[in-house]
Order: sequence, then C-alpha cells, then structure tokens
Amino acid sequence: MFKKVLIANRGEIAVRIIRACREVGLGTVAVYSEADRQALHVRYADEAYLLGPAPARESYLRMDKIMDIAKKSGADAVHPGYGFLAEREDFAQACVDAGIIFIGPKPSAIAAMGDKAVARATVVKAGVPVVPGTEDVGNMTNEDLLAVAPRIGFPLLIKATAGGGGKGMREVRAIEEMPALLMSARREAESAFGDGNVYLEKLVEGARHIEFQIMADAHGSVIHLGERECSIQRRHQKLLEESPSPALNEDLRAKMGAVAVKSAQAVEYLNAGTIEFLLDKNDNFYFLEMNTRLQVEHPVTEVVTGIDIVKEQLRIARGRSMSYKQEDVKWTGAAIECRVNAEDPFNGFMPSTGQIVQSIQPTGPGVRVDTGVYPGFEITPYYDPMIAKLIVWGETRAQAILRMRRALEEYRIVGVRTNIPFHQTLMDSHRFMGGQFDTRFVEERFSLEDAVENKESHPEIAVALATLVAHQQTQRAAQIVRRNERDASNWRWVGRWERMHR
Amino acid sequence: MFKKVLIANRGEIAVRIIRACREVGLGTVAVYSEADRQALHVRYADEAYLLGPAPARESYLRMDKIMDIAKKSGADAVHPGYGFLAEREDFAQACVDAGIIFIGPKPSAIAAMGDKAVARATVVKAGVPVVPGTEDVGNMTNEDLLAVAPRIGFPLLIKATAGGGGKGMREVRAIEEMPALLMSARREAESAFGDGNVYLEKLVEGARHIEFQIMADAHGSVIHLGERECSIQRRHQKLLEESPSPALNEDLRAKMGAVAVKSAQAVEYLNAGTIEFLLDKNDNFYFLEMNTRLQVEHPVTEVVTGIDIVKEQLRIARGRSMSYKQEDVKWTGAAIECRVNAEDPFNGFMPSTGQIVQSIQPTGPGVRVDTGVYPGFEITPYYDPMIAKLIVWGETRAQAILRMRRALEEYRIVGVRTNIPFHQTLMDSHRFMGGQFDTRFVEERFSLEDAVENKESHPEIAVALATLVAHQQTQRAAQIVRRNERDASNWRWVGRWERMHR
Amino acid sequence: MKYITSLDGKEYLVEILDDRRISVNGQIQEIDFVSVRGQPVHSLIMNGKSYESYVYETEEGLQVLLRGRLYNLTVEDEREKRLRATAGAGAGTSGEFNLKAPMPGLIVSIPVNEGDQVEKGQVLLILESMKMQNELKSPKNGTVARLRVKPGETVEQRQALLSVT
Amino acid sequence: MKYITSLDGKEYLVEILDDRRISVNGQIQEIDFVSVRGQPVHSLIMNGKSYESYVYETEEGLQVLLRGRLYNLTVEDEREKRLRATAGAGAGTSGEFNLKAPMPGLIVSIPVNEGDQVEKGQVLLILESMKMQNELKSPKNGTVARLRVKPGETVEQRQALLSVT
Repeated sequence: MFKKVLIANRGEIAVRIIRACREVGLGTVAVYSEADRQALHVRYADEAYLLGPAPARESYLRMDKIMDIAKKSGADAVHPGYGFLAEREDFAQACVDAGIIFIGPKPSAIAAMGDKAVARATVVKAGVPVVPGTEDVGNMTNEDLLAVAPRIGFPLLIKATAGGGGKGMREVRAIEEMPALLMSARREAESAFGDGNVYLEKLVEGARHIEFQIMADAHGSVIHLGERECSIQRRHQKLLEESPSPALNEDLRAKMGAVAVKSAQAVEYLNAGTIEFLLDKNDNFYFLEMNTRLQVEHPVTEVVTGIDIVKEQLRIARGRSMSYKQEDVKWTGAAIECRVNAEDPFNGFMPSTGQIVQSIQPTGPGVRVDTGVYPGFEITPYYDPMIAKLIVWGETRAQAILRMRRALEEYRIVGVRTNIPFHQTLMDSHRFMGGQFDTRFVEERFSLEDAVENKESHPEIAVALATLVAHQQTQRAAQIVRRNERDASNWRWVGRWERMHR
Repeated sequence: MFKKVLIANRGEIAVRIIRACREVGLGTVAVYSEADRQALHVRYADEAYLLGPAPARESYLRMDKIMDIAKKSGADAVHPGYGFLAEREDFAQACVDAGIIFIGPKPSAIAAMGDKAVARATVVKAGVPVVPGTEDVGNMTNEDLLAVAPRIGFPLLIKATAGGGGKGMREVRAIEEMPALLMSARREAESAFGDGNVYLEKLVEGARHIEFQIMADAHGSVIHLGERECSIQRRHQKLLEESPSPALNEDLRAKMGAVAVKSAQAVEYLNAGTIEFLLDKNDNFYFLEMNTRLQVEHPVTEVVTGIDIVKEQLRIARGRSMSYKQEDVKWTGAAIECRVNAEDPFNGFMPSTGQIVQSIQPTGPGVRVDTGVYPGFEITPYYDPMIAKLIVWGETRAQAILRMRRALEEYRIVGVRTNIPFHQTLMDSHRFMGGQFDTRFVEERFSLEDAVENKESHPEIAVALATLVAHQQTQRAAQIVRRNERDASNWRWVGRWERMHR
Repeated sequence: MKYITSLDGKEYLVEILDDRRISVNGQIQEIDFVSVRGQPVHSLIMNGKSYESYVYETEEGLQVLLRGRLYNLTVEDEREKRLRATAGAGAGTSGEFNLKAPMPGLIVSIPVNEGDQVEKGQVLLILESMKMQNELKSPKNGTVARLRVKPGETVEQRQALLSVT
Repeated sequence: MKYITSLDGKEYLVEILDDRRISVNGQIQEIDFVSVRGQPVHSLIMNGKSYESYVYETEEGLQVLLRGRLYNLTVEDEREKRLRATAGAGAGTSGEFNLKAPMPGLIVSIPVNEGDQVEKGQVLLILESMKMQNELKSPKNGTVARLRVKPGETVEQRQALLSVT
C-alpha cells in the first residue's frame, strides 16, 4: 500500500489528481518546470520539485529526473495524468524497476495498445472490428506507406503510432498530397511524442467518435462506465464531449460496452482506459484505438455516474477490488464538457498567450470547472492551450445545454483570448441541439461567422460601448499629458499604475 | 405564464435565482443599491435598476421602489430570495395587488407562519408538537413576558416574532438577566426586521436543529425533500449545514417528514418552505418555526436529491404541477455546506470589510461554490457577512468531510479575513466527525484555540515565512528610499504601484 | 464630445452628453458605464438593460465581444473625421504588410524566400506554439521582403518576421 | 542578514544567506520563496515541502495563517534586538489602550462614561456592522478617557473611539 504519489504532470490534470490523493489521505509530490513555479499544482501539493527549463523535453518529459525525484522524495507511486509520459511503456517499466507503483496499466499493455498498429492487430485477434488500414507494422517508411495507400483507398488518415489528441494526424484525399502530409505528420509526431512513426487508416465518412470508459482491477474484474460522444472536433482536437451520446440507445450501449470490455481484456488491461470507436450512420462501429490512461474528458463520465474515476484508479493501483460491479453503474441525466482553450476563435483559433488578469468562473448547481489557472498565472506558449474544462450536468441533454449556455456567458477570463464564443455559438446551433453531427461537423458544416450572423445582434450597444471606451481613453490620455507637463519623471509610474490599477 | 422575473435581493442568492431563470428561459431584472453597482447579480441580469443608497432601509427594503421598478421594467413575477422582504406579508400582498406573481407562498401563509407566535398556535391545532412557550400572543410587553417567564421555566429563549437567522434572539438563564436581554433583543429585531416584537420559548437542552425542505404546488401536492442538519451554530447563526443528518434514520425521517408536510398543509402552503424542528436526545421533536421562503442552505438538499429547488419554485409559481412526487425523491450520498463569512475567527469572529483582491475557488469533483463576490468587489459593512457557500458532495459523510477539508485548504480569499480556518478546525474535530453534536456544540464544547493546539504544528515554517516576509519588506523599503532620494515626486506613485502591482 | 463610430460600413453619430447620458444618432440614451482600469471588461447599463463585454484595441480599431459575438468598430472624433476626409480615403490596402509573431513560439519552417511572389492566403511561415503548428498566411498578393528569422529560432510575441510588399 | 524571530516565547535565530538558502538556529534550509506584491499570500518550498500561507502585519508583529492555524510572531533584526535590550523590556502592558473601530459601522450604544473605572473584559462599546452587533471589550483594567463618539454615529475603520488609561 503506497502512501505518497508523485504526479508526473502539470495543469488542471495535476490538480485533479492531487485532489483525489488528498481526499483519500495520500501524500502528493508535484514536479514543475521553470515556467510553472506559480502553478496551482505546485501550490496545492505537499511537496514540489523543480524539473528544469520550460520546454517539455527539458522538464515534463525528463523521465530520469522524475525518477530521481520519486526516489529522493520517497514517493512510492506515480500518476502520469495524460499526455507527456502517460503512454510511454519505458516510463511505466522504469517505475516497476524502481519498485514504484505506476498508477495505470502494465508496461506490456501500454506497449500493445500504445503502438496503434500493434493495438489494431491485437484486438482483431480478439474478434473486435477495426477500420481498414495498415496492419501489423511498426516502422513503415514513406515508400512503404505510399505503396500501401491505394490498397486502403482514399480518403485516408495518416496517424502517429504514438499518437493522441490529433497530433501528427493528417487527412489525405489523393496520393499526390501524401508525401508532403507524411512529412508534416512525422514532424509533428516527433515533436509531440519523440516518435515520428505513422500508420494509415481508412477515413470513415460521416462517422461519430464514440469512446467507452473502461476500468479494470487486479482481481479480474473489467467494467465499462458508458460512452462519451467526442465528435465535436477541430483539426482532430476534441473541443466538446458529452455523455450519453445522442446517437446511442441502451442496446447499442450494451453491445459497444461489451466489445470495449473485450478489447481491454485482450491486453489484460489494468486500471482506467478508454476504447475509442468510430460509429457510422448505420450503427456499425469500429475499434479505433485505446488510450491507456486517464482521459481529458473523464469528468463527463464522473458527472453522470457519480463515480470518482481518479479515486477508483488509486484504489485499483493499491491492489483492491473496484468499488463497483457492472450492474452498480447507473447513468443519471446528461453531462457536457467544453474545453476552454487560450485561442482566438475569430482569428483562425490562433493560440493566445499572456497573464490571466482576471478569472470569474461560473458556479452554482450542476457546474464544475477543472482548471489549473488563476488570476496572476501566465499562459506560456510551451504547453497545451487548454486552460480549463467547463462541465455541466442537467436532468436531460436539453437542460444541460441550457445550463452550459448560462455558464459560458458567466465565464470571464481576462488576459488571453479564449474559444468561449465558439462554444456559445455551438450551443445555439440547431444541428448541435438536435444531436445531428459527426466528426467533420465543426470544420465542414459549422461556421462561426455564419452562425454568429444568425444570432441576436446588438449593434447600438456595441457602438455605445466602443465609443465610451474610446472616449475614456481620450480623457485619460489628456490627464496623463497634463500630469506629465508638471512632472516628466512621473510618466513611467503613471503608465505602470494605469496598467496595474484595478 | 410569466416571462420576466424581478429578483428583490442581492449577493449569492440573487445570482442563484438569475441562474435558474436563465436556464428556463425567463428574463431577469436585478435591483441594486449604490454599494452594489459592480455586484455579480447586476452584471449577470438582463436588466438592472438602482434602488438607492447602501443601507438596506434605503434600498433593498424599499418595497415602493421595487414595485415601481417591476412595473417600469414589465416584470411579471418577483422572487424575494431570503432575508430583506422575503417574509413580509405586505410585500407579497403588494405583488398580488399589482397583478405580479410572487414566487413564494400566499400572503396569508406568510402571515400565519411569519409571526412565530401565530405559527405555533396554528400548527398546534393541526396536532404538531411544539416547544413550550408563550402561546397565542402577538404584542406582549416586557411586563407580560416577565410575568410569563417563570411559568415556562429557565433556561429560555427570547425570540423575535418576525425573526430568522438568530437575530433578536437571546438566551436567558435567570429572571434577573431578562430585562436587559429583552431590551437588546428588541433593539436587534427592530433593526433587522423593522419589528421589535418578541416571544419566549423553553430552551430544549442538548437539542439538534433539524429542518425539512417542503415543496407544495397549486394542485394540492405537498412533498418533503428530506432534512438538513443545522446544529452547527454560533450566536444562533448557522455556520454549517448537512444532509442527511447523522442523527436521523429512515423511520425518523419518514415520521418527521410527515409532520413537516402536515405543518405546511395547516396553512395551505404553496411553493418552497422549511419546517424547523428541535430534536432532543430521545428522538422527540418539536416544531420550532416555518421559514416561508428559499433557505440559505437549500443547496445541500439539491446536491443529495439532484432536484433544482429554485427551478422547481419557478415551475410551481407558473401554476404547473411539481416534477416530482414524494416517491420520486431519492437521496444519494452526503452533502455539507460551509458558510464562508467575512469575519476573523481568531479575533472573536469580528466582521472584516475591504476589497477582495484575489479569490481562488476550490473546484473539481463534488464541489460547488455559490457566491456573489469576485476579485475587485468590495465587502461593505452594510450587509450580511456571508460571502460564499462552499458545498461538497461525497458518497458517504466521511468522504464529504474529506472533500470539504481539501476544498477549504484550496480556497484563497485575499482582502478580507474569513472564517475558513474555523471550518478547517471543525473538520478535524472528532466530535464533528462522529456526528456527536447539538446546537451548543460550537459555543460550549468547541474552542478554536484548543482545537488548533491539537493540530499538526509547523513552527519552523511559520518562523521562516514571517522572517522572509519581514526581510522582503526591509529590502523593498530600502529600495523605495533610494529611489526617493533621486526623485521625491515619485514617492506617491511608487507607493500606489506597490499596493496595486500583482 | 462627438464621435463618429462605424460598424459594418454604417456610421453612427455618438455624442457624450454627460456621465449618465449619450446620444446615438440623435436619440438620447440613459447610461451607467463602469469599467475597471487596465482591464478590457466593461459593464454598461443602458435604459435599464445590463450588458457586459470585452473591448479590445487592435491596429484597425476596437473589437467588442458581446454575448458571444464579435463586433469590429472604428471610433473617430469629428476633427479626425474631417482630417481624413481632406486627406482622401485611406490608401491603406495597397500598403506593405508586416508579419509579426501573433504569439511567442518556435519558427518551424519558412516555405518562402526573400523576393518570392506570393498570393493572398499563401503560407509564409509555420510557427509552433502550445504544441500546435500554426500556419501564418499572407493577407495579400505581393513580394516577400525583409525576412528576419530562420527556422529553429524562437521569437517573442509581436516580433517582426517578414514583410510582403 | 540576521533576524531574531519569536513564536510563543521561543526565539529562533534566522539568517538569510541568499535567494535559495536560509539558516534557522544554525541549520541550513533550502528554500524557494515566492510572493505576489501587495498580496499577503506567499508560497514557500522548503527542502521540497510546499507551503502556502497568508502573512498579515499587525501592530504587534506578524500573523502567519498556515493550514488553518494562526501563528503570532515578531521579527527583529540584530540591531533592533540590541536596542530593545538596552532600553529594557517593553513597558507596553501598563500603557494606554486606544480603542479603534475594527471595521466601519454604526455606534449602537456606549455603556460606559468618561472617567468610569472598567475591568478587563468589560464591554466598552457596541458597534453594528454587517447586521451583527459586536461588543468591543476592554483588554485591561483602567479608566475610560477621551470618548470621541456618540451612539448613532457611523465610524470608519480604525477610527479612534475612546481610550482606557
């Protein structure tokens, strides 16, 4: 039974894991880069150790340093969160070798599922349907892939074998585009995962992205906690997730859940994991990949089942039986999660960096915000643009949407631009409300500009606001000049004071 | 069917009501005093109108102005929240007379229950047990009360007939103390409710304060949503509430719930209300009073039942049947609410005022914060010291306590002192953990100082922190002096900048 | 004080009468306007209706983000307006475009060379930030000039990268 | 820089060695101390352990609020300590007590008169704030002097109310 958990991650997920550890009485060890000294996970943990400079390669990906800190601090377990080292077999193995509990699956399962090509082969043997693509191959060269591509057929996807989160993923419509796209996919995969390997997969058109949350303990019990609908994506990045999916009924849920459990069993899976499926218009579903770790969007499942997935992970890692059997898992109401990213939806979703000057989170009934940022915290270009997850629960999907609307309107984040207006527009979209969408919806059939055109407009209010702000600036500038005339040396302080005064 | 709701309140409860209205598509009208122009309820509402100067008598108690604003804005319903005009029969009547829906009970029910003495008489007729005290009397003089007191017996309580929240309440151990206590009780009642009437009640010793949430619709359905345990009080002010109570089992809950329903029926009650009981050590319970309005602590009931009480209030006010029958009400897990007050627990709980400079709210699974304050907002001496309600849910009471601990430790409010350390100490108290407490627990058997003595101490850390802060101040002062020598006129700006820079 | 405020090609004449009243196209509006210094969040109560919005300054004018919708506006006082009218309508569109880094990051690649002809929409540079690769495109047809950075370099926000003339 | 820091009657000798190290009673401790200017919240990582606390200045010294517990400390540098030693131990306790308003509010009543003898713990004044009546008590035995306010008056925070000599 371990007593102290090192969290090998940062941001909201590190905070999430610290919370679970604290609630079950476990000690916590944070690690941080030079950019994160003031991060919440450092402030909340019992212990905190510096890893190195801001870039992930010099900090959060430094396995050697993390293992040293684990030993130095006496941590007897490691939680990897998601991203960074979470799906690195060698990291899990290093923990095992050092006698430290890795809170996740065995290295062999990570290896089997972490390499997406091997994963496909493994589940195929277990009788699980997969999307046609490159089979049983690890290190294919560009020449190999170009040769195989026509047999799979276009359109197809290039995917990173070490992948996740859409990084290193490219869609190919014709063979001519492929060489350039292979290059950029490999470059992005190399930079994101330190592994430039890619494979090919047929693009199932009009498909939904449905995933099942799996939990497995060391006593042979494997259960699923239902599905998450993750079709709202942009550039293969999930933007919004919900549970249940508007596309599933009880029968299909049971069928897909059973296949998900079988997939996990195929690799003797342990702890929390996610089976991703594509679901086509005719309710055919295909195994896509397994994420052998906690998922960003796990809260929507927590909210509808009442199960604390991270606490359950800790319980499983301690060698105990799960608190729930399959028949104990009940789903109540509907949950939606919006990922709040520091990016400007009106300017091509360009990342936005800067210091958070103010943050007023929506609260009240049925609202949860998981975040690692707070006023004063600096959003740097080094890490993921996701700064918060806004999760709501409603008795029905319609009520959850209405609640999400009011929560999005309440949320104030000052200092960076965010994609909140994107989510607000999405909540007003009739197709979204009707549950009528697939993974291409955002990119192909949803335009922020068009959608905004149909929204209630307040031109006179905008005019009044802009004019009042401009007027205020003119007045203030005049005052500063006047002060300045009296005493030139004040200038510097006035300027600073103007910026700082709140 | 009304379309626009005027919220005749401020602070967190005004925000709470605006949220519910927005989620069901109703327009919202805020009213505010001069001290509240920047308050969240003004920022969140669709419309907002100034009432008058900061003191409640000149703003939130100005019935005439509120009715004018209702007419001017076209509001066709009024939600009074709690406090202020919430239990004023004349306000409810003024709404009825103006053809505006009052979201609450009929004026007659407020009259019957609002005057605590009449209320007792009413429920006694319906066969509900009450605490012995002055019966059937409205305007008793001090002479009358001094004459009656020995017949009731000491210790006894002086209570305001218009009362609530412990205001105007005094405990009397002997007749000699009574004249002075009557005077101060009347003074406080007069200032809080504009009504100095008081009555007497026997003090039940070792009692718990247990209250039942009642909901009644216009179609004759009256149900209860279970109990709230409110025994954690100081100076008759509730500090912490939980649901379920550790003192109730299913049988007692059903029995008390039935009596609560009967009490509400005795006044043909409509909408949400609360029946307060005293429960003694032998499971005898006595009707104490009915609060004919939404209660501060309603969220603990929402969290364990999944029912949105304010939305249900709106539904009832629209004349529809409730969404739930008694048998639909299910309780899951345990919820605790800590009232976060702007007061210094280390200095006699003295109120603390000032501008909120920073606020980092605890979030994550099972945590809800209802608040009307944010960084930049000014806590003034004009209103209630409660600035936030921190509510947690856990699968069991023990898990809720552990979650509350971590949430309290996370909560940062800078700018005023808060009673968070009190709650932290309470969460560590073995008697609290064991559920072994009555309404006198905090005042008589819980000392913050003693409890703190038993907590883990970090003297060396405190020493290091104090010294580093003092050192930093010395260094900064030296720098300012040096700058100042160069340019005396900078002084003012440096000072301001130092205070403002974050 | 009088201003001419433009939104979507439409001009509004706005006059600030006093602290509590403005006139928009001759109609008097009661207002209560509160803003926090140094922060772009503003609260406006106009004729009883409560609005809250972000207002950002950009090179082109002001952006108002109100209830999920972005409005692009320009505000000029009367003197500025007259000056601009005398000088002739802005000759801006044919001018030089200076590409600045929209955020700090790492230059991944520069698929163009100095002197290249580029078309509107053509990718000029790939910048990596927040683990995402962002393609920075040309807003106009023209010629690449003053290439100031190399692949592999890290750049600060608003650092000049190259120009299109 | 050397300091003598007192907590609960115990003195600690603290030396600030550099930005990353201090010594407490001769033991060297590795530290990483971060604070936000103008705010009383400070983050200290000492030998890998992470602590966050509020530190408030009061008239008597510093208050450290750490994990729900309040510590009252005084910090002196060596020079101050020597000076105080020469001057003799503080004659503070027998001095005059000046009652100041702990918060803004309304004077409800003043149950004492100028010249009255009062005992430690006796109520001097009732102040209403945030709808609560607060009894302000004498911290010592003495005589009421310089009564500066009347019932019904509103007072500002820290306004002088009366003295006990």
